[in-house]
Amino acid sequence: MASKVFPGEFSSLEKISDFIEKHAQICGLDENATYAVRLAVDEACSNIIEHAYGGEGLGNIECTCNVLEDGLEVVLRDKGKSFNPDDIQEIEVGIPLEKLGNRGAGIFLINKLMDEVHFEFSKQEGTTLVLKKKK
Amino acid sequence: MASKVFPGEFSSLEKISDFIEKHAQICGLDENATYAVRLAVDEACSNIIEHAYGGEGLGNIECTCNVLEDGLEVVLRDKGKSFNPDDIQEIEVGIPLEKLGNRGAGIFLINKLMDEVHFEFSKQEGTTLVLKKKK
Amino acid sequence: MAIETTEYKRCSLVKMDGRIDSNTGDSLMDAFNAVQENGIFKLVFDMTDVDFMSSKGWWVLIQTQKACKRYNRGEIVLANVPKKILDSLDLVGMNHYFKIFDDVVSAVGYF
Amino acid sequence: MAIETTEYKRCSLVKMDGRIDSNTGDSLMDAFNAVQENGIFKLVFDMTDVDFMSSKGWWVLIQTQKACKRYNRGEIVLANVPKKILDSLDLVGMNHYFKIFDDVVSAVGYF
Ligand SMILES: Nc1ncnc2c1ncn2[C@@H]1O[C@H](COP(=O)(O)OP(=O)(O)O)[C@@H](O)[C@H]1O
Ligand SMILES: Nc1ncnc2c1ncn2[C@@H]1O[C@H](COP(=O)(O)OP(=O)(O)O)[C@@H](O)[C@H]1O
Repeated sequence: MASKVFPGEFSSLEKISDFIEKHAQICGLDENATYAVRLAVDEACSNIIEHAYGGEGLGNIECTCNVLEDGLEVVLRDKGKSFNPDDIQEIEVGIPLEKLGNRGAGIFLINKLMDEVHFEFSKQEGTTLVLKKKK
Repeated sequence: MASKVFPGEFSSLEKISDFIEKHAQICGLDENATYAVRLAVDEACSNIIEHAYGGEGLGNIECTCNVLEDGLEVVLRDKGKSFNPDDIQEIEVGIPLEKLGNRGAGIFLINKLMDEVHFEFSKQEGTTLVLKKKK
Repeated sequence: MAIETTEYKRCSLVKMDGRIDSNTGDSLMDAFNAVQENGIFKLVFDMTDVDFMSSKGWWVLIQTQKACKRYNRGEIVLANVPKKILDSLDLVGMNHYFKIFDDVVSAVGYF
Repeated sequence: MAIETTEYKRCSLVKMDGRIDSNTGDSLMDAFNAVQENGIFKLVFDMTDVDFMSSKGWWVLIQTQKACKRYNRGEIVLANVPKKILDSLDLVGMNHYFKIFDDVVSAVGYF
């Protein structure tokens, strides 16, 4: 288990990515799986900064990597506001370009990339996101 | 001293080039000087096939490399017809494209590339071209 | 991170290296906007040296594609998209919105 | 020796490797002629992998340049000319007859 706290700023994203990459390799994830976890975590952390905290420099992100027998578990914790993951609309694929919005797909992508995605919200402890990727 | 006889065919040009390259390196010529000798010898051998013999497969080219203290000497011998090197017109540079011919410049180039260029013609022994390149 | 723009006769080439994420995506958007402000809407994005791209990056590309295609005035095409990035574009169907070329020469030669 | 031709929207790219000499020059001429027979007179010659070129090669290029420039219909440009070959072109002033680009992308982007 390794845990690290990063300031909730976009410039932390690269450092978080490197932290994840290192532990994905320790877990024996291959290149594709490693990239998938980096991408999912990047999306999740961008959301924390943008949506949970509502901006940069307003709180921290705690990132924990747990080595599992069959892969890697990443736990992200923040003290920002909660949301209802079930409210998130799936992104529509194959629609004409003009009809596409200008953002979204982060949550959709996280779900596609990871084998398990689990949100927990607590008034006291904030939000916990557990992500699991199998080898 | 190394000497080799090549059939007077265009497919010999690459082999002659390799032979020259090898000996230029033995003499300690640098990359540029080595390329210069290869190019000059290529021009000279093309001329022997085309002009001295008047076609492919009509005679041999004997190629000799002499290691000099200050560089490389290449001697090319053929049994084809002679010509007057002084009759060769310099190529005109800087003229408009339309006025350019469709060939020439071989002899001109040989003179530019080599430090010494010396033709000898003999009824009995044919043509000898001595080319010298300093280090 | 470095972003480089080269203007050719029929199109402009934008090349970025490193990561495209929420931290760097706006700089890329600025680079595309600058090209468009010069009246150029035929763009090649050279992704040879991009090693990470989050959804922030796609949206920059989608917005640019919308602006380029408006009034039929142009298009942005992608060149040399690294395999891992291509896979993630495929995953969400983003690849449908871009012509993708194996090399920069073909992409520039397309315009 | 291999000669490869790729057709782009505004020009065709011809790439040859190895030696251009009296032995191989005619094959290159044939390749240029084939492109021109298709009505294409905007040509890029990619010399990245050419490691030797005798005067036979220049004359092939000069003849092709003459044909391409006729009626103002086009031009052949050179890309990625190896230093040693460029030096020998300079020596006889042959470099004056061609636009020379440092890379293939710029050459294709020129048309
Ligand atoms: N960590 C989070 N905290 C609060 N709200 C979130 C969080 N993650 C996502 N959301 C909400 O879900 C929506 C969709 O998220 P996402 O699919 O990542 O797209 P985007 O972030 O580009 O809008 C966001 O617009 C936001 O309202
Ligand atoms: N080895 C040779 N034997 C006979 N004639 C030669 C020889 N080399 C050159 N010549 C003559 O000199 C002319 C000029 O030669 P060169 O400058 O190499 O141009 P090119 O061979 O392209 O005509 C040739 O056309 C030919 O008439």
